[in-house]
Amino acid sequence: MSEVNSAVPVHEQPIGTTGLDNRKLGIWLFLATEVMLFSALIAGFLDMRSRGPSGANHVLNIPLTAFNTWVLICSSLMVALSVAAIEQGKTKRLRNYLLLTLLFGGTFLSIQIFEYIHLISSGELTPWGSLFGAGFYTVTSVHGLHVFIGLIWCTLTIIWTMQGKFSPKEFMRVEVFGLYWHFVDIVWIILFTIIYLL
Amino acid sequence: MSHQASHNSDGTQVRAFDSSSKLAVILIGAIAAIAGIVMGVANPFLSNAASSQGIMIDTLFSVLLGIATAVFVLVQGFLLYSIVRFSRTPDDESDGMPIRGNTKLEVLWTAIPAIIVVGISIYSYRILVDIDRPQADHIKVDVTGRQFSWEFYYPDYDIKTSELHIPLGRQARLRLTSADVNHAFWVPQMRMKKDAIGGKITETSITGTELGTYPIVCAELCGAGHAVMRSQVVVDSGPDFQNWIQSQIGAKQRGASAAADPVAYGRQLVNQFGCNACHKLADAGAVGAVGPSLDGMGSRAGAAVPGQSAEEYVRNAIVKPGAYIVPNFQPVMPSDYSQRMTDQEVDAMVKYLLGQK
Amino acid sequence: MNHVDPVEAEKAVKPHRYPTSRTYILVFVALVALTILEVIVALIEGGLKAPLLLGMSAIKALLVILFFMHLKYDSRWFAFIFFAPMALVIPLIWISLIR
Amino acid sequence: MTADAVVGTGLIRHGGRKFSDYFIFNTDHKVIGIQYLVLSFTFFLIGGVLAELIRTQLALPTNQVIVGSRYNLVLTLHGTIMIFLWIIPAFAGLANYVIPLMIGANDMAFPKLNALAFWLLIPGGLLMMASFAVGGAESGWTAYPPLSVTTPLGQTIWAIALQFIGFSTIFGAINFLVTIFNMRVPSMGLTQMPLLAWAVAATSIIIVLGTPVLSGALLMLIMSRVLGAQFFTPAGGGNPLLWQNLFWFYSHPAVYIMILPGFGIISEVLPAFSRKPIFGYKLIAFSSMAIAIFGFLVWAHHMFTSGMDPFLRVPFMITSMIIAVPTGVKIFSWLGTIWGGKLRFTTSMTFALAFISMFVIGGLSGIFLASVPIDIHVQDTYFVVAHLHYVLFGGSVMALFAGVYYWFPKITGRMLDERLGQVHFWLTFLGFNLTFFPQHLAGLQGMPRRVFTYAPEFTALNLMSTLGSFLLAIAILPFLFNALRSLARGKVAGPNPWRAFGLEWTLSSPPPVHNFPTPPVVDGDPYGYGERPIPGPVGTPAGPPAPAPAPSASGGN
Repeated sequence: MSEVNSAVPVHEQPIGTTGLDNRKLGIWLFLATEVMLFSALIAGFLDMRSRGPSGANHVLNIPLTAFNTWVLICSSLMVALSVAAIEQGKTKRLRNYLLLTLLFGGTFLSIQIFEYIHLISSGELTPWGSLFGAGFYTVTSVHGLHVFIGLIWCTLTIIWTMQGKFSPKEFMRVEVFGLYWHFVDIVWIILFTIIYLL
Repeated sequence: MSHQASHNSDGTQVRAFDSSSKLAVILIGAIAAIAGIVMGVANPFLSNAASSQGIMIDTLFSVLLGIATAVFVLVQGFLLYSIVRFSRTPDDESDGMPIRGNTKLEVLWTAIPAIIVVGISIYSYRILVDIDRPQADHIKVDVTGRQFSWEFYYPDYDIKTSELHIPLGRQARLRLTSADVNHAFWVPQMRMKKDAIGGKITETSITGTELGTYPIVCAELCGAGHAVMRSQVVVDSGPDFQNWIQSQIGAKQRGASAAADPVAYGRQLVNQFGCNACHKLADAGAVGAVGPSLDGMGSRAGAAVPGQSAEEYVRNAIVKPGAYIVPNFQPVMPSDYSQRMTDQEVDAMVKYLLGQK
Repeated sequence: MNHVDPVEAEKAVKPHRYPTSRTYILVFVALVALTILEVIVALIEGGLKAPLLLGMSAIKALLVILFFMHLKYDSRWFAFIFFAPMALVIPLIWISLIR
Repeated sequence: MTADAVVGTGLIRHGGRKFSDYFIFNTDHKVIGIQYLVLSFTFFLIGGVLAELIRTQLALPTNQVIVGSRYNLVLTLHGTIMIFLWIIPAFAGLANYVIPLMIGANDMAFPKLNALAFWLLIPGGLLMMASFAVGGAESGWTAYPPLSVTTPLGQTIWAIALQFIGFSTIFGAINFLVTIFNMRVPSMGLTQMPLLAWAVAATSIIIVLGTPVLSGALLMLIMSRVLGAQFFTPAGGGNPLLWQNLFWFYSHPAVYIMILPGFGIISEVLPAFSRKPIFGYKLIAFSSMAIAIFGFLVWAHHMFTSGMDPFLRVPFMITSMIIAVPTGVKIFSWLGTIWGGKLRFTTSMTFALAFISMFVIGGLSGIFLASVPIDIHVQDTYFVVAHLHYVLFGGSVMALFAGVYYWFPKITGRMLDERLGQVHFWLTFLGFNLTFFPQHLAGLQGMPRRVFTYAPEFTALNLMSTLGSFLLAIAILPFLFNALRSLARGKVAGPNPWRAFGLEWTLSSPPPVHNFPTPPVVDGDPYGYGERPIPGPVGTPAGPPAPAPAPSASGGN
């Protein structure tokens, strides 16, 4: 009975014909779609930026965002360390690193929301007010949404950790989450440069 | 590509090409070549072009049509021949020839099409350069598309019209833009088309080669009235064109000195603002069928909408066309006449229309 | 791409060649240092500013990809999947910048 | 149900055992395939009704059936539904059903993601219908701004619906790629894969790289409509061409998303009914990949008259011309496949042959459109409408029907009636040509597309077209009747009614819930006609071909 109802086919193996893990192959393909999504958004942003007045990004708070970039890099480090931890079978450490990821990610998102509220309520930069604003809010909000989804994913990974689902032999879900999270970090590294610094 | 031995299951040697299929190949090829040449020369799909650019495009079209017809006949010919020749006899359960490929053939039918399309590209490029080439003595026209009418402005003469006039044999350089959404300026008989896009100027040119009147069509979906966004281009002889220019300048001056002859002025406004494109009005020679007829407006305007005087009704119909829609018609009339027309012009138009009994 | 490199497959099955925590921390330090450098470069004006900034952020992105995401240690397939789209990104961004 | 409670999966099931299993979140690729097919076919009927509305209005230039913005709404929804809710998901459904079977897998790589991809179509489809009810999606399926920024509320709902559908196809494509490259039985090398698998892989690559760009563009459109962002509005300094670039960066490759699986199906059907191996396997497989990659370098040929940089038109013209070569290669290879065969004119085969015949016309008119000077004349005219319908109806839909007639016995275990099938085919073929061929002429002679009225001289051509479309509407009835009747009373098919190669034919019809009890062994590509014996049903050794259950009455000739 349980065999019939199980969602896993009888001889399914995560390691497939090419010797790679399905889930890892899947997440990398997903990241390829994300590359294209952000490229389209960045193309739109650059177009808008080149049409608006130069120096439109001077209203942005660079020290605060540089701090925020540091926060996100820290969260990435935590995820990398969490993978190293589970490789050695240290489940508790894995959990702690993931909790720290949650903390750093949450801080990043809070600062971003704070930045939004400040910019919109002061009227310095709005999505409808200028071309730069349109591009800025579209790109950064999609990134923010990705961070938010990452936080949910991280929470799930913590729950799975506490349920004892991971071991040095089987921690693909941690790796897959990590790949997603690092990618979100990379996007921010690029965005910080082309939106805030250039 | 692995070459399997071409043996049938019973061991007899089979060949992909016997003498009758060789004959068929030659026959299909010959028919394809003849059909291609005939179609290319006759080009039955396009009537004569009315512009020098159109003539060049038609030549290119004929060449492509010839090539396309030949390829078409070739493929359909082989398809039909195979269907007839290789259909299974009712009880035959055996398999066909186990041929997996033929490297020579495959190289050939990759290379030949590639050469053909590259050739077409080069030829197309040369035509493209020719049709885009500006002429020294061209006349300039600024074209503005708006929902749902065309406006033509001649910067050299400072006149604005709703109908395009160009002199025979002289290139007209059109600079297009849009006051609202995207439009596309197209004169089918002249084969030329260009989008009119807000915030930027696009350019195209037409050189009339035959006297006559040709429709201008909007080819980019621009809203409810897209289908009826039309005007026309008139190719005049040189003297006729000059006369027309003078009459337009004269009409403009008369308009500036206001209603010396209110009827003539009204008539002029009807044509200047493009009312004639959609409405019928015998007095002004307008035959549009998209909007309600304006004939006899003066005698029925008073009863059209309860509570509105005849004058209020006509004025509203011009400046707020969406407020009341005549039954069986669509709300497609441009709503920006209150901005495009001066108060004076609206007054004159109302007066003129009320005079149509 | 017709057959699977056995070494490649071996790597994928036993992903225990990942870097140690020490490497991660070194990468982290480099990332932070580059960020600080970027902010400093952003303050100065000059023709070199844009290429410098873009170069530094590209290096940062590469560091994360190669070490945090293990692309340096993992199957080449993943690198191919991730970097191949970049070839398409170039015309896309370039086209939208032309007037 | 009790077992479900035990594993704690609630509504999640695997495998279809009873009717209601097809209405829940089921993770079996075969169930999901059928769900896709039925849903997309429903939308085909809806899109068809809209098409008939359009043709009724256009029968005469003075008709007042649907005019103005209502006409624009109908044509927008017709295009969007047919592309995003019929052709793409219908191919996804067919591939979902047969691809795992063809490569010897027991399911897709990610069964739950597979189900999720399908179920995302439900909100997508419902929102699409809601946008129709609300009204406002009146700017064509291309939704060019600024018009699409100023249209009423329905346009926003339309854009959100497309986002859902976009996620659905992206998840589906990732799943297909992982499945095809990683779930093959170990004995099946890449060049022993069925060509449909190559085609679906190429399609999925396009989706993975293209669809996110559409998502990004749609997001900008939604931002513009909801928050007043000025991306595309010239009045605010924005750039209407940005949308066109991003849109066509996805939507031209999307044309190949809609045709490549069709190519794959034809490559399966022709060998089986010609009793010959496919001609030039490697070239066909390679050309699919070439199309997938080259497809991304041609998008601006939709913008030759748009005011893009005039010189840039030239490289785009050349790439657009060159992409015709891999397509032509396929056509020639198919002709090589049937040459010297023992052709059997089953309905599936007739649809496949008609596909070649009709697709050639669409391909050739594509060459005209790729040539910039001719495109200047015919861009945005009925010539384009004719071209795209020859490619998408004469191409994709014909291929889809070839595939449905081919795999229906596998999916349901019962044969479709061949006589009704032939009626369906001939009505479709005649109706299709009567509808769309005259449109070439109308376009060349000056009729723009997306108009509810036209100059009186086009009346004869349009009337012909409308009559043809009524014929097409009638043509679908014998198919519907046939499918429903055969489900209940069709002749029992047996595992391999066509005596075809391919792993799917070694299984019972319909296949067991978990497909292959033991991993099958592959000894060559599935086109070994005339070379090796047809493999017997699973568990039996390959032997002499089983006597064919003759494909019913009028099947042969």
